[in-house]
Amino acid sequence: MHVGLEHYLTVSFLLFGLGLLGVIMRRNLLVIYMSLELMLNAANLALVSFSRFNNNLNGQILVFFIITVAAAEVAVGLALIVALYRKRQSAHVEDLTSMKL
Amino acid sequence: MKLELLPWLILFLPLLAAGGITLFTLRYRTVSALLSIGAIVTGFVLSLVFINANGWQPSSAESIANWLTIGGLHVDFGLKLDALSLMMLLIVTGVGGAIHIYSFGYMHADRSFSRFFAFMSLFTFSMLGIVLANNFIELFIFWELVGVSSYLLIGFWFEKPSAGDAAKKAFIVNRLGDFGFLLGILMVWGLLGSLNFTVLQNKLTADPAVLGGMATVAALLLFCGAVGKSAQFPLHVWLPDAMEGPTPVSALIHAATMVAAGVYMLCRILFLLNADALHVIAWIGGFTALLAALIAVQQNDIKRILAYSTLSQLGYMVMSVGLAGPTPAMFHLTTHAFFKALLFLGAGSVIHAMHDEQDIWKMGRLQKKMPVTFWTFLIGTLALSGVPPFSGFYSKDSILGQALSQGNYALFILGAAVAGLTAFYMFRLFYVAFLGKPKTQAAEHVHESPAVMAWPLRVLAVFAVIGGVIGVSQTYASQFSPGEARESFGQSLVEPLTHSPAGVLVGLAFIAAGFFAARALYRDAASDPLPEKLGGLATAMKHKFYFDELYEATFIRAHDFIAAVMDWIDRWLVEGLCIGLVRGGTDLSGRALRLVQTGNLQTYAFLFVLGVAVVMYFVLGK
Amino acid sequence: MALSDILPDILFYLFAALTLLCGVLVVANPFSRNPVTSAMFLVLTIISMAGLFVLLHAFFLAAVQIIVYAGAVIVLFLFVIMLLDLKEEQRRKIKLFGAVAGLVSVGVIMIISLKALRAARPGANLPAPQLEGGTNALGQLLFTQYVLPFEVVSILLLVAMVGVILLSKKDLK
Amino acid sequence: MNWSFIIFSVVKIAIVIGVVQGMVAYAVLAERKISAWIQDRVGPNRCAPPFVKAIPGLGPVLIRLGLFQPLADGLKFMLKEDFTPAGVRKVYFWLAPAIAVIPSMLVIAVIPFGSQLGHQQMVIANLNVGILYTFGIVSLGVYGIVLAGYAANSKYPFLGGIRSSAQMISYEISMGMSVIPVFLIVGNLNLNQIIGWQAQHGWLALYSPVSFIIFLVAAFAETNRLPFDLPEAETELVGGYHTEYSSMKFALFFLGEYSNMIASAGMMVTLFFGGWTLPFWGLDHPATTPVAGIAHILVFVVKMLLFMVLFIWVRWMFPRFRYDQLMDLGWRKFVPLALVNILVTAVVLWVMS
Repeated sequence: MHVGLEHYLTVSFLLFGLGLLGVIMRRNLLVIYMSLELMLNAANLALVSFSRFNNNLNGQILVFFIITVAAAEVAVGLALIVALYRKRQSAHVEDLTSMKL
Repeated sequence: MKLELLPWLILFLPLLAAGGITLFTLRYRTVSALLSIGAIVTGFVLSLVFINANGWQPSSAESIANWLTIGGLHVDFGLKLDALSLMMLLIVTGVGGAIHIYSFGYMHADRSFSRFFAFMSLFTFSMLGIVLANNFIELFIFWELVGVSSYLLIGFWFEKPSAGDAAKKAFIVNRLGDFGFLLGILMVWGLLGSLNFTVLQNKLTADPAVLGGMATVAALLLFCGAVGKSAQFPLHVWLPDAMEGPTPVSALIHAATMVAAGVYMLCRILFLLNADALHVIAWIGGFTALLAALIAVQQNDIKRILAYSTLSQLGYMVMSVGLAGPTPAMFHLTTHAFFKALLFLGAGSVIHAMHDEQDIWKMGRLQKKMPVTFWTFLIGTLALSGVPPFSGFYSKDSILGQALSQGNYALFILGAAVAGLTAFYMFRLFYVAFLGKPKTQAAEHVHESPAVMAWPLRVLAVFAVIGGVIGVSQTYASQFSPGEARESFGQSLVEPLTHSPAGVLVGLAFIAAGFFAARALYRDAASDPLPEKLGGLATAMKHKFYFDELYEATFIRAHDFIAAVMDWIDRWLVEGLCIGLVRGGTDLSGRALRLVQTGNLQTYAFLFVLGVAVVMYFVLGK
Repeated sequence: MALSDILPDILFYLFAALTLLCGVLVVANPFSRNPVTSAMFLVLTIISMAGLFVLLHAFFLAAVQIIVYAGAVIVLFLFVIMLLDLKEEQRRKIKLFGAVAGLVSVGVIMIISLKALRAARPGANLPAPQLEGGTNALGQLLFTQYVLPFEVVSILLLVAMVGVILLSKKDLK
Repeated sequence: MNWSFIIFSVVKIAIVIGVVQGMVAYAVLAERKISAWIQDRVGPNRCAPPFVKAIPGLGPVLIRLGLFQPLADGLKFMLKEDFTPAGVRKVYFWLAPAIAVIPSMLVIAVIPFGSQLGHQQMVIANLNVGILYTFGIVSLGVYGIVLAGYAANSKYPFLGGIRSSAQMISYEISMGMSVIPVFLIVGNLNLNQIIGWQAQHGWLALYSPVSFIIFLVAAFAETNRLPFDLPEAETELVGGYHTEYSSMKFALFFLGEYSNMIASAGMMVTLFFGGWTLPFWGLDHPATTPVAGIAHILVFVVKMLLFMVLFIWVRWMFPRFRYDQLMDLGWRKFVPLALVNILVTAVVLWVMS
């Protein structure tokens, strides 16, 4: 059987699941961030494969925008983490519970 | 030129002044005072300009702006402009203006000078609102505003416990009357479907029986408001206590304007009052007049004597309204405003000179030291006593004439007797305080008050003399009984004699009796000889017939008991059972839900994902 | 000639396996908790994803993927990791609750989506793909139909830049 | 796509890597010789394997030229003790040199080093997005340095690594933007097409000199060569990110640096100086005979060697920049300049079309 849309989508889903697992399981903020990137990439892969198999470039345009926004998001997020680290001396989710009552 | 904007300007200028003083100029005493005085004097001038341009019955009688509409209830914010309101406008701004100017001198040493003028302006605004209101809702709102500002002014020296108590008493007693008033308003609205005076009047003119059986009840409920505001029996107790406020306040609120609101309101809604109601009103007025006059005889505080005389005169006015005579009532109201303001300001001048001494038995022989005060106070006394040709003579006589013409001889005799008592207590006051020997050191070293206080006295004195013959009565008559021929000056000078000579003669006889009795008893008295002669009656008079004590023992006790029961119900049944259960439930569930908020990002992510999974299951997975 | 037929499939399985393996090593590396390791495996994931993009004929995106993600984003990650010196953190263990919660949620989501995929059978009746995501085609689309989003994204980048500079200053003035 | 394609590709890759390695070795020699010449010294002149001296006439000349020095250097690197300091992060310490070398090798894959020989295109991968591939690979080069700095677990290498990677990322931007006018003019990203366009219209360095200058300077920065060798400023950071390395691992960094030089020289030749073409002797169109094919390869190599000499010459002629000056130049001078260049080029093209 030839490789088709389903195969790519399966890979995308699995990658998404891995990212999700990292977000929920890992406790280092930076690793959580990387896991988020994984999830974004999984979405990118799904979009590109849709684009390819539907003969429509709009999906790729969307991926282009996602990559751009992801870059901006990472820059801001990392700056926040650094600022947070300066204040708390920790980059660990379980130390960031000051919103708790 | 119609100058339609002028009434609005007159109404809102004092509010602007009050707001401006409160917001910006509290620190600048003189500026504040000038703002306030400027607002009211400008209002007076503008009123004159408006009347000059449009006459007493402006063609555009009402100017209206829609205020709010709730279902079938349309409330306008409108101004009613006719002879009644325009004349009141002049009185409020004119007499009020004189009092404002006088206050500039009287209050000069006070720490809260600016605050005083802010309150005065607010009060003026409220009073003008009552005068100009063209519907019940508007009237009621300004009515309450008057209550609030009178509370503020009576309690102006709030650091004195007695002033605070007096303010609260005035406010609460007024609330009792207002409760009835509001019920009356609602009843009128429920029965007639409108609150606009003009509309109501047209409806009643078209069909006098439209109110049906409720007419008397509605009228009496509305009268309740007047009872409270104009301090009629049985709600008269607040007015004498309200003398705790500064003297200009007494002059402004309790002589010239606020208490007049009740009478004014009765005249405004005269068309709603039927014969039964009028009967009740007349007798309550007459009884109040007699009661207050009796109490005044045995008071020693100069301001309290004047306060009870005010009560008595208000009783007169209400009685006149009850005798279907709005014109005499308003006439007396106007002249009374002149001479009572004059008397209060004179009293204030004396008190000021005596360094806040108010007991008349500590004064004496003031005519040399304070000539302006002496002579103007004398004029005020003569006018109040109804000595011809002073203004009080004409107005009081027109009321007695009204009683005669209605054939109500009982009330006529009562009125005449009260007139005699009035002359008695006023000359008692005059003899003791101004003549005779100085009774204390302080009385020997008094000085005349400054010009800023003396000039309002002079101006008011002039009006107290000529107030009866300058056409005030005719102006009111043009409103209430149109078609009567206008009289010339000469005619109006001798009008009482031509109109009801019997009344004049009887009235003058009583007044003369009162005067001579006072002269005989108090000419050189060092202490009051009356208690020995009257015994128990005098003690009762001195204690105001024990009304306060009576209320204390009955109403306040009963109120305390009801309050205690309600408190128990509120605390244990409402609060404890109903609210407690709800609150406890909320609290408990809140505490339970709080456990969900762990503050841990990943718990949230986990729950979030589970939620997404549920949604996805319903969208995709089925 | 058989080679050119099956080569794309072989490459797909290769890259897919590499992507997933490296993805696993990013989030759950059994040998190391070190974030630098995660970052390096993320680079590998990205690169193999770029390979998948090439297989999908999205050449431009493959290049952009490498330039932006591998060349900039993850270098930034490395910088931050190194600057923060996370020695202490890397020793902390994963909590049991975290592991269970993660596995449960991922399992649920995966089951549902794979089931949905199975049910939908996409691509069964799609036409044969002919599209190439070259620079020309993407550029045409980007500067005509999507020119407004493009400009908006550029403004977003500018805003992000300003925000990051402000955030990373030691003391704001 | 068939088996012959794969076989030929493997052969091409092997040859190119071999040639590049050799060029690296002799680039080092050239560097030493040229520096000696500039400093009025002799340079390596006595390295002699056994029996070479015995070759009559030619032998002493070869020895004086130092042609065997690279061999000796290589031997030395391999035989030296491979010292691993205590406290390094072992995995990355081993990985970093390899990662440093690989990208520079990969870049060469898309550079057309000749027209064709027989039916074989003289390029390993003829990609439509060739230049994007190049930038992607170049951007990976930074990992070797970052990891080297991190792995050493020591202050100086760490600071050197951070500095170097920041520098490389910064200059990547101006480098990438500097070549955009070239694509605007040519209208294609394929490097072969670019060369073809230049064969017809003339070298792009003449059309877009600003692009060339920016690219040249950025290439110096990308390869961490003087005057931009801040990461290894001896006075401040001792040896930069490779302070703790020795023996073959150090040699790999060295290899990476010179491979990078070769790759950038190749890119510059391809983008701005017509690649394997020459405007004379009919060398401006793809070869039809093996002789012409070999001539094209030679033309390319000669052009590249000229750039190598330029690299070396600049190294010994210019002083080092200060770090803030370096960043200032990159961000505040070159980036705006490149932007203006793009704009001007676009406007000119628009007016002319």
